[in-house]
Amino acid sequence: METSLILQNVLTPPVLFFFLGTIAVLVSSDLEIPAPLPKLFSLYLLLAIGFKGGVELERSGLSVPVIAVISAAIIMSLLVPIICFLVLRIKFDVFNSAAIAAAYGSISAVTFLCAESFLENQSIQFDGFMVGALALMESPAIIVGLLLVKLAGPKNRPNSKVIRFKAILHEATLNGSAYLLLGSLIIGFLTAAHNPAGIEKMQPFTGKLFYGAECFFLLDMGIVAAQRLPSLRKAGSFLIGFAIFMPLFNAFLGVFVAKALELGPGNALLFVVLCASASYLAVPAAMRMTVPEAKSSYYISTTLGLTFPFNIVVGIPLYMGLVNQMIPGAT
Amino acid sequence: METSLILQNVLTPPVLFFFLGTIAVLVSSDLEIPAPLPKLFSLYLLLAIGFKGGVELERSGLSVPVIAVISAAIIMSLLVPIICFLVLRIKFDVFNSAAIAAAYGSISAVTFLCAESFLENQSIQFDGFMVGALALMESPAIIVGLLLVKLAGPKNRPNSKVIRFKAILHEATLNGSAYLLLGSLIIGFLTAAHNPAGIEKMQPFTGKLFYGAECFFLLDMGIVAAQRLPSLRKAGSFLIGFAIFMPLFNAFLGVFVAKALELGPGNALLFVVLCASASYLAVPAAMRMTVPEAKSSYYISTTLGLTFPFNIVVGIPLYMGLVNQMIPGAT
Amino acid sequence: METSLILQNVLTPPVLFFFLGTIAVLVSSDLEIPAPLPKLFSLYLLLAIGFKGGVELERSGLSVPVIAVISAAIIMSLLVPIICFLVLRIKFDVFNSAAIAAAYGSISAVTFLCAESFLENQSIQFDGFMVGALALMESPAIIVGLLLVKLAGPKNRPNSKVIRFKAILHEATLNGSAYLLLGSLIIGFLTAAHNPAGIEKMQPFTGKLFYGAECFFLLDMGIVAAQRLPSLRKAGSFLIGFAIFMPLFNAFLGVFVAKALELGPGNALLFVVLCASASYLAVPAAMRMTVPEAKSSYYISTTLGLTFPFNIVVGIPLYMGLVNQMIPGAT
Amino acid sequence: MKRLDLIFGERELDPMLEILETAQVPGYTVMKHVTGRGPERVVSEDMEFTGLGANAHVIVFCEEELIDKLRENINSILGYYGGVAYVSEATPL
Amino acid sequence: MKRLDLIFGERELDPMLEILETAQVPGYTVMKHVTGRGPERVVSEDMEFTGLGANAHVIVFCEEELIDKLRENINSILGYYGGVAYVSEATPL
Amino acid sequence: MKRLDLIFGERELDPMLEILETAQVPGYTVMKHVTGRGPERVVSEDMEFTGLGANAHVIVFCEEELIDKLRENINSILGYYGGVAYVSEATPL
Ligand SMILES: Nc1ncnc2c1ncn2[C@@H]1O[C@H](COP(=O)(O)O)[C@@H](O)[C@H]1O
Ligand SMILES: Nc1ncnc2c1ncn2[C@@H]1O[C@H](COP(=O)(O)O)[C@@H](O)[C@H]1O
Ligand SMILES: Nc1ncnc2c1ncn2[C@@H]1O[C@H](COP(=O)(O)O)[C@@H](O)[C@H]1O
Ligand code: NA
Ligand code: NA
Ligand code: NA
Repeated sequence: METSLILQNVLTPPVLFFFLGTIAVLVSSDLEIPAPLPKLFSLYLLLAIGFKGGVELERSGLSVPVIAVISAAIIMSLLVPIICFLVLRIKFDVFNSAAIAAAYGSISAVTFLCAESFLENQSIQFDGFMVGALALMESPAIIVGLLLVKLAGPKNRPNSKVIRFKAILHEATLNGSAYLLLGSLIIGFLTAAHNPAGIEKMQPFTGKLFYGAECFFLLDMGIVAAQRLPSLRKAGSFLIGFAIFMPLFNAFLGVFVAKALELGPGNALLFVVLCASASYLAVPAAMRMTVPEAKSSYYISTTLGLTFPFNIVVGIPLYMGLVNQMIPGAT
Repeated sequence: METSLILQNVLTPPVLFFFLGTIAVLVSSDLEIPAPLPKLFSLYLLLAIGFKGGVELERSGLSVPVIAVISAAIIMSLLVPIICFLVLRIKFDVFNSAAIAAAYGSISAVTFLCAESFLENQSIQFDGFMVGALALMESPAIIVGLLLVKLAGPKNRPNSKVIRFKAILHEATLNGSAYLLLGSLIIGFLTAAHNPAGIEKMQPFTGKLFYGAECFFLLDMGIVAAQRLPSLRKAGSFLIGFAIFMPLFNAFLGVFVAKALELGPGNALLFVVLCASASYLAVPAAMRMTVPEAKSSYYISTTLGLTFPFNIVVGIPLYMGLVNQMIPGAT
Repeated sequence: METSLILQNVLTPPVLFFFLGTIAVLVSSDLEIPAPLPKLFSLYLLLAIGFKGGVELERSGLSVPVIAVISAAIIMSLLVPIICFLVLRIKFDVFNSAAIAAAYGSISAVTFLCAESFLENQSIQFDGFMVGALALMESPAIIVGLLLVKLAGPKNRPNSKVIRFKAILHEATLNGSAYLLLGSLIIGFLTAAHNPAGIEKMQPFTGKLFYGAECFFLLDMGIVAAQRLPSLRKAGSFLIGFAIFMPLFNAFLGVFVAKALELGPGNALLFVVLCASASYLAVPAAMRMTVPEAKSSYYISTTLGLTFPFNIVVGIPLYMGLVNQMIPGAT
Repeated sequence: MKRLDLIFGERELDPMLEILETAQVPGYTVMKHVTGRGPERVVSEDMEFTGLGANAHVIVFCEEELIDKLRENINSILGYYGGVAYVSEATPL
Repeated sequence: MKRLDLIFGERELDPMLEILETAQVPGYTVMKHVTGRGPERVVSEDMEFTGLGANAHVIVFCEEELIDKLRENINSILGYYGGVAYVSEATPL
Repeated sequence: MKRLDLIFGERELDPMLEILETAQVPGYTVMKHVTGRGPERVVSEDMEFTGLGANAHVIVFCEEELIDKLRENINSILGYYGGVAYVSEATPL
């Protein structure tokens, strides 16, 4: 059944455009989407996801189950990096292990919205408040990553004076992408509460346009992911294995938590995807600044070059199959 | 009542996104919208405002009241800079006074469209032909500003040979933003007259998308405005006071004219906002070229750093209150 | 009758925005659309044209008449450059003749979509599968151009080692614009076949937005075309004549073929426009790389500075008149 | 050979290039969207969308005598609108 | 006069400019969106949309003694985060 | 140390960087979206969206002997496609 789900997933415009980008690099077409156009789409998607999530959050209200899911998500973003760190230490030093671990504890908004598109495509219902979890999983993972460096790293790190805890916290909570996502969520919430007509008027921009913009952005992501492949090969087979098996493991963890939380299949999938996805926006920015000892090509090429494609192409349908098996009454 | 109007205004997506941008700078988040993306939105908004205005102008026809309003607007754009100049001369030299004065005689298209959004939000009717006034208020203010320099400035200005009157006129009428606004207005007019089906087909782009694009642009404007604050502080308290009280004074002037013209409350508000707003596109471009003796940080930081935020956050609802009180039968 | 068609064509938003851009340059307004914004619209249009074409192609199926049209189009893209080459050799060397000839054998996607807009405006029916022809006419023209250099050019070209046939084929088939157009076409086809709901969700982006984005892009094209005029004048009157009469001649050729294929008036016009238009994306890229001996200002200024404006302003309605006369039952 | 680096407001680009063309420089290179700070003004990235424009950085490789021909006209523009111009040594590869 | 060329990660731009301001340089010019390769990392164009950021190229024209004042602080940043700094001769036009 | 400035068509960037890599330069910096005029062609901003592409400006700081190793290959590309290459002195900060 998973095979059919995978096929159904692959034959949707977002995934097809992702492939189009990937193949462009592999056959060395000169197709390129010059900077800062990817940034435009990236900002747009964060704004739209946040806004829509905020509207839904206001509609569902901050009820006990909503708070429970969000809290569980935050706990996962604290737990996952610690597990990843222990695995990574087998092969890597403290700096690289912590930086990669933080990326896997955090999330990828685009993976999340691919999962939403997948659910819509399958006509499976899910709740908009899951975006609240998305918005709150970036910062904790970053903080755990930096604490791991502090605790496990060499005591007198050269130049470590440069890193003050305040700067870490600042970077963790106020980096551009986390800030825009959370801010748009709050704006969506306030608009839904006080100016419902405003939602209607935002709809063509944040709603209707979304799917197409997602496709355009995934075209670029396909290019970018494929460009990471050479440095991924250099990074070695341990990291390649990690970039595929760790998401699977995190997805397993996520399914158990989702089951414990009694989430419906749609929300369960989104929860699992949050656990299984890895950050290529907020975390690399924070790690570059606070742990420059780590090789940026490691954490960028694993998250963007392998885990991201894996998740959006086969991961999401695979996790759906998992959810269907583990959560009774899902199908 | 104004307080409730202000609150209603603040809790709309455009103003909230403006705040999101402002706060990003204040908490030093690294959120940024790299060039030339703001230019994309700025061009888009001018094109869409102009096109829609032209369509409305064709529908309402160039009747006597329409011509009266537009003429009154042009007269205001000649009068306001002279008043501003006299006030500014208390503290500033001729060059800076003239440059700032020209900015306040001219208009801000984004403030205008925030006023339109406000009216739509309040379900108050207004006419699209007001955009005609918007399009024709930029050039006169620039010309007055430059005449003030010629008349009040030192007789033998060094290098003044560089400034020929033809160049001034050219800059005043053909600068990119004025040209695009007026050109799109004419295109809208012609399309409405000869190809009504074309309007329908433009609608998703110039109509539906507009509100969301406005929000995105205001996010950037919030960032830009907040970045102007340090140089505003350096500019001193006289200029800070000017940037708030002058719009209020100009708004008062505008209300009287609107009353004399017997405008309805919606059109009256738009007229007032045209008087009270200040330019940060066309005028700075012209002043930079023709009056380089003026400090650009003065006219940019006042218009963009203070008058613009003041107008879109508290000014518009305040002026609405004023209109409601002064114009009988408004509410 | 053609005059009225021309007037009807001129008074549509896309053509009016094209004029607005052209006039901006002629009156030296400083209106500009900075890079990479034109690239954004260019990528968007290719993606949207391709996607919609693919959807239509799937709907109509790869029937015999469809294959016949597409084959005829490919043959025209092989034949036209040879004729152009012979004409150009009167005045130019082999390199320049081949490069310009290749451009005229290939197509301009924007001219094609202006023709589609024209047909929609005239309520004349046409088939989406014509995009298939569009997508397949770029590569053959490039290959013919390069073969002409090989065959007619000096036997021991200096540095000619640099040009390998593989590189030519690569450039001809995998240049960014051809790749994106064809790729999006395939994606549209696959989506229509396997995920019809996906088409619905793409519609606001690839469908609704299209007309407005086309107008914005044509504003830029107007600027770019007008900027080419000085170098066009330098290029001399032979090339100026060529840039207008060659498309007319190719259009004539095209009408005969369309008649032979028994195309309806809509499809016939599109076929003619494919023959009459010249490339300014794929072909210049390929020629710059493989025939650097040719002056790029020649092939860019003729295609972009003259043939393109000629086609979208008077060419399309003229060709429509031609089709109406030549193809029985067309009106 | 000499290398001339000019940095000034984007809006003065056209007259500056005209000066270069009039003096018949063999070529020039232009980088736009440049920001910076001089003795007078801060030019930041958001200047680009306001009417002020960012800076342009122009590089000219040319013979020493051309530099002398250019000096007066360039300094007249820079003196009025702001900006800097520096000359250094350069050898063709 | 000297010309100082600094090339380093865009994300270190603010502290770098602070160093320049503190030393009271007469001005500086910034080019962003620069890519490249150094001994450690490849910086490609798509870094811009990920959190990593591209490089910045900063040019400072100033007196020799200012260069000496700047050396230590600049090298401390470059040593930690990567990047290069080179000095050459330049004469005002 | 030497500073090498290369300015040429963006579309030749990949082969040019390959030449630099083969010669094992310690690093390089790339600025794209550069325009200009040379003896042959005007490269304007709108070239970027047509297939022609704008120019790239590449800077390499390296030892003198590397410059000698690079000369022939670079000049072969520049000779065929156009562009300029200049060398000047530079001292690490
Ligand atoms: N000493 C300097 N070093 C490098 N760039 C400078 C220097 N002074 C001025 N600039 C550049 O020249 C531009 C215009 O300077 P200004 O003279 O303030 O109008 C600034 O924005 C800087 O980009
Ligand atoms: N030898 C060099 N020549 C020119 N640019 C260099 C050189 N080495 C490093 N860079 C630039 O400095 C940036 C940072 O280098 P790094 O972090 O030291 O690897 C690179 O991305 C290049 O843009
Ligand atoms: N003398 C020069 N000084 C500065 N840049 C130049 C010069 N000559 C050529 N260039 C640059 O090199 C590019 C290619 O030149 P070309 O040799 O005409 O193909 C031009 O577009 C300019 O950017
Ligand atoms: Na995760
Ligand atoms: Na005003
Ligand atoms: Na053709």
